[in-house]
Amino acid sequence: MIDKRVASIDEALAGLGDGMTIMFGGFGGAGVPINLMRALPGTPANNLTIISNSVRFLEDYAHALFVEKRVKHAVASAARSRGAASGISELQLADGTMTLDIAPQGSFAERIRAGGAGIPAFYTPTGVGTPVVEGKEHREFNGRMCVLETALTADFTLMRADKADRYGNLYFRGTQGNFGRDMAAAAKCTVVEVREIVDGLLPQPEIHVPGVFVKRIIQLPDARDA
Amino acid sequence: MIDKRVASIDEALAGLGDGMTIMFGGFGGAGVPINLMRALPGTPANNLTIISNSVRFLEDYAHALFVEKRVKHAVASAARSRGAASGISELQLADGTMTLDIAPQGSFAERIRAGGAGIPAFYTPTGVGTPVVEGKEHREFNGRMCVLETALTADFTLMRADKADRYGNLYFRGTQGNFGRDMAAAAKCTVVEVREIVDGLLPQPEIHVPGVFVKRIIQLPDARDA
Amino acid sequence: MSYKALSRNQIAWRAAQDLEDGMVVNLGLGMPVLCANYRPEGREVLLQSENGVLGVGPVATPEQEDRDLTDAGSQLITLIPGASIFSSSDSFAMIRGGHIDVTLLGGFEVAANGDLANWDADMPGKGPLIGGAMDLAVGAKEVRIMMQHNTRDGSPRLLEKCNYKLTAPACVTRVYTDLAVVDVTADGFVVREILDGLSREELQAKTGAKLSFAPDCVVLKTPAV
Amino acid sequence: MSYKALSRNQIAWRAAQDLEDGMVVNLGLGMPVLCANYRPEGREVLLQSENGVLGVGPVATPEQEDRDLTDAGSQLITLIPGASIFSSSDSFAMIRGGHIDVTLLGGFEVAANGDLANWDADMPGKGPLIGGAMDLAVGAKEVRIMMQHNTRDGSPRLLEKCNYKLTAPACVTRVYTDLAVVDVTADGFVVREILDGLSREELQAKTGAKLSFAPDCVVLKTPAV
Repeated sequence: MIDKRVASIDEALAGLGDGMTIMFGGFGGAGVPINLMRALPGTPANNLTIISNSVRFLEDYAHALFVEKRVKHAVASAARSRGAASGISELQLADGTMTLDIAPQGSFAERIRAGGAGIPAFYTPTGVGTPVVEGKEHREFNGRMCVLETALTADFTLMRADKADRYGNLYFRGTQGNFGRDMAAAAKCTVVEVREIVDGLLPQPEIHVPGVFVKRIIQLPDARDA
Repeated sequence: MIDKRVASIDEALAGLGDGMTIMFGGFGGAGVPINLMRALPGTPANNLTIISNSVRFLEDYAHALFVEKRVKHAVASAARSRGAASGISELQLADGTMTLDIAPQGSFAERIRAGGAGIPAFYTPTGVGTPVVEGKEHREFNGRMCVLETALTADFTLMRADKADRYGNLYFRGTQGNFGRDMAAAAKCTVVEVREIVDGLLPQPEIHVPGVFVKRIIQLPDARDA
Repeated sequence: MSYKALSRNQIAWRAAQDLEDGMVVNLGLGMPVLCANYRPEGREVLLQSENGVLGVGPVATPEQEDRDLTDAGSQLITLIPGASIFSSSDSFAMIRGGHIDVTLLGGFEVAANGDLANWDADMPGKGPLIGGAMDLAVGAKEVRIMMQHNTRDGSPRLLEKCNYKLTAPACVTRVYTDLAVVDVTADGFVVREILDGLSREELQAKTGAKLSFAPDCVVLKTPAV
Repeated sequence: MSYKALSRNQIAWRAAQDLEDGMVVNLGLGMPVLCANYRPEGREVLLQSENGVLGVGPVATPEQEDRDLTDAGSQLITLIPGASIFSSSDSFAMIRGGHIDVTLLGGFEVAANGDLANWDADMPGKGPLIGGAMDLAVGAKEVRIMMQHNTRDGSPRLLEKCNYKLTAPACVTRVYTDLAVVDVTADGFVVREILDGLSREELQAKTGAKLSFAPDCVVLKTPAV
């Protein structure tokens, strides 16, 4: 019997360790795995590469990871804190204890999709003529200059959805999905916190992510501030 | 007001002409635009490149196109007729009046997705070591040999869906979708025959293809043999 | 002569008047999202948001608020009838694939050849933020920029060449500022509309590249918004 | 000694016994789809179909038939509870991305290094048909082949080197034939199970490459199916 439900956050995050790469779903506050992020500093995870659209969300919810300099490298389309003062990850960027692969958001999303889809690399016109693709291979297609971008994969993906079933099938509310489907496919171990694990199995029209991409599901309440 | 409804097949196929590339949705009998295919020989379409998972469907429903040798090139993952005898497209392949780009089905699907997504080319491990990728550029990623595949785009896509609204939003039943979403995005003019054009607009959970990819919709009955 | 520069809302109103019936439009953060409030009546303009929405409706009222329904700027939004939701990779496939008619973006600088700089102003101690701007600048059929004509210290933002890091080269087709509506053409900047009370010489003095004036250059309307 | 070669259904039964609880499996056209009928009870095996289904159920009865619900072989199918439907590009992303545990495919020839030829037998006057086989052979974690041990004229299909055009190099891990179950290892073909009444010498004589026999090589069961 296929049963991907786990009962505790410890079980959900078991196996996280040294030198791993972790992807984080979420955009604009929707689909952010806040409960799992908060538990990260309590795991042995260290020397991490994080892949997250914005570094700020992780800094908000797993601040100690940055205080303890356990994040060595970030791939993101945004690495700016709110307000005028520097955030701790920005201080790490400044003092060189964390490096950053800053990516246009569309290339970021497509690199993750490619990672889950067995596409090792692709060409895109985005970023050409800007410093963010300096040093990357350029090539013209149909008269337009493009740049080679490579796939992103991870050891773990942490994300949030609304509902799941024991197969790991996922249902998203609203715009919760964002990077979730692609990140689920791009990681060896995808862990999803959900508002509700349903009895039985989700009906076909509600399945936004087939369970094959998901390893563990855990029912946890919405952890956003009221 | 956005209104993509057209009243006649003539209107639906207006603009089809010489030297054009046409994509055809459909797989296993689901999502095949039979009505539009049947009307093709009556249009000025000529010197065509067709992009269709299987050449046979078009041969079944637009036989005259092949009799009149109006198809010059095909991109497909299958170009074999039923039974032991040669089909007319197979005779064309043999006598050189039609050329064929035969593609693994996954590369075929991904090339179409790339076409609609602004990705001019990508690398894939599929087909390496076989004659179908001979002459294509090879390159190793992460220790695995891959081949460069280029995007497919078209002047027209013809496809079938179950329901549409005036925005061009589409709803698929069952496995009707197959190549449809990607082909809709990859063509300049996507024409969709549907069982029903709904009053009002489709509800968000039923929209499988956003209307932005669709130019014309026409309500036509299921044309499959009973 | 004296003149009164347009407010942010007035710039947004002006930019919104150019959104035609049936267009698919992506509005960037800042001034561009204000355009949603000024779409001319009777025109169906579909708003796209990079996180994965086509058919963004008005910002949610407190009663409508749903924290799982946001736009790319983290605003809580509503959906119009006929709206669809999809993944971010599908959203950028839509953008990069040329399916967006117009994107309205904020800008730091625009060059006379259409180069755009709008993502990195070299703020000390702050990390970079690209978001979807580079994809929009490359993928949308038209890239229109909304910005103040000058920086706070009076420096021009319309230039021969951008000083800041580029978002994309040669992509901008039109710029809406608080002083003028300026097209980017093969011959450089062409002023289409100029603020009432502002002379051509004054506008040129506030601009870092040569301006031409369209034969049918008119007075920029100052709506009561 | 005398022996009775397995029927197609018996080969399918044997292959199905190796499908473990929780596996995601793609069954190719022909003999492989028969495996769906012989999944051991109590095991949840999810069947994937290339056109875009995960959770293919039994072939539809006349009452269940829905012409808009097919598998990659154009059969009218049903869905099991928990099944999902997606586009073909997403389906091949699933396949190519390594998310399929096992694919069972038909074969023309398998070489001792795992090379597979199963798509083009050079039929005169017939066009080529690749379908999803190349993606499955490259993408699935395990590629298992079901075929007759010999051609109709008695030629071997297990060879040192394939004669037909390859589907993919070095991909096959196990072959089920009407005479044996043979693994492809770094040391070539290793027989795991051999038909009752068939001698090792006879099997070798019917095979076009050197066979080794596993220390625990057992008799191939002949189920009453």
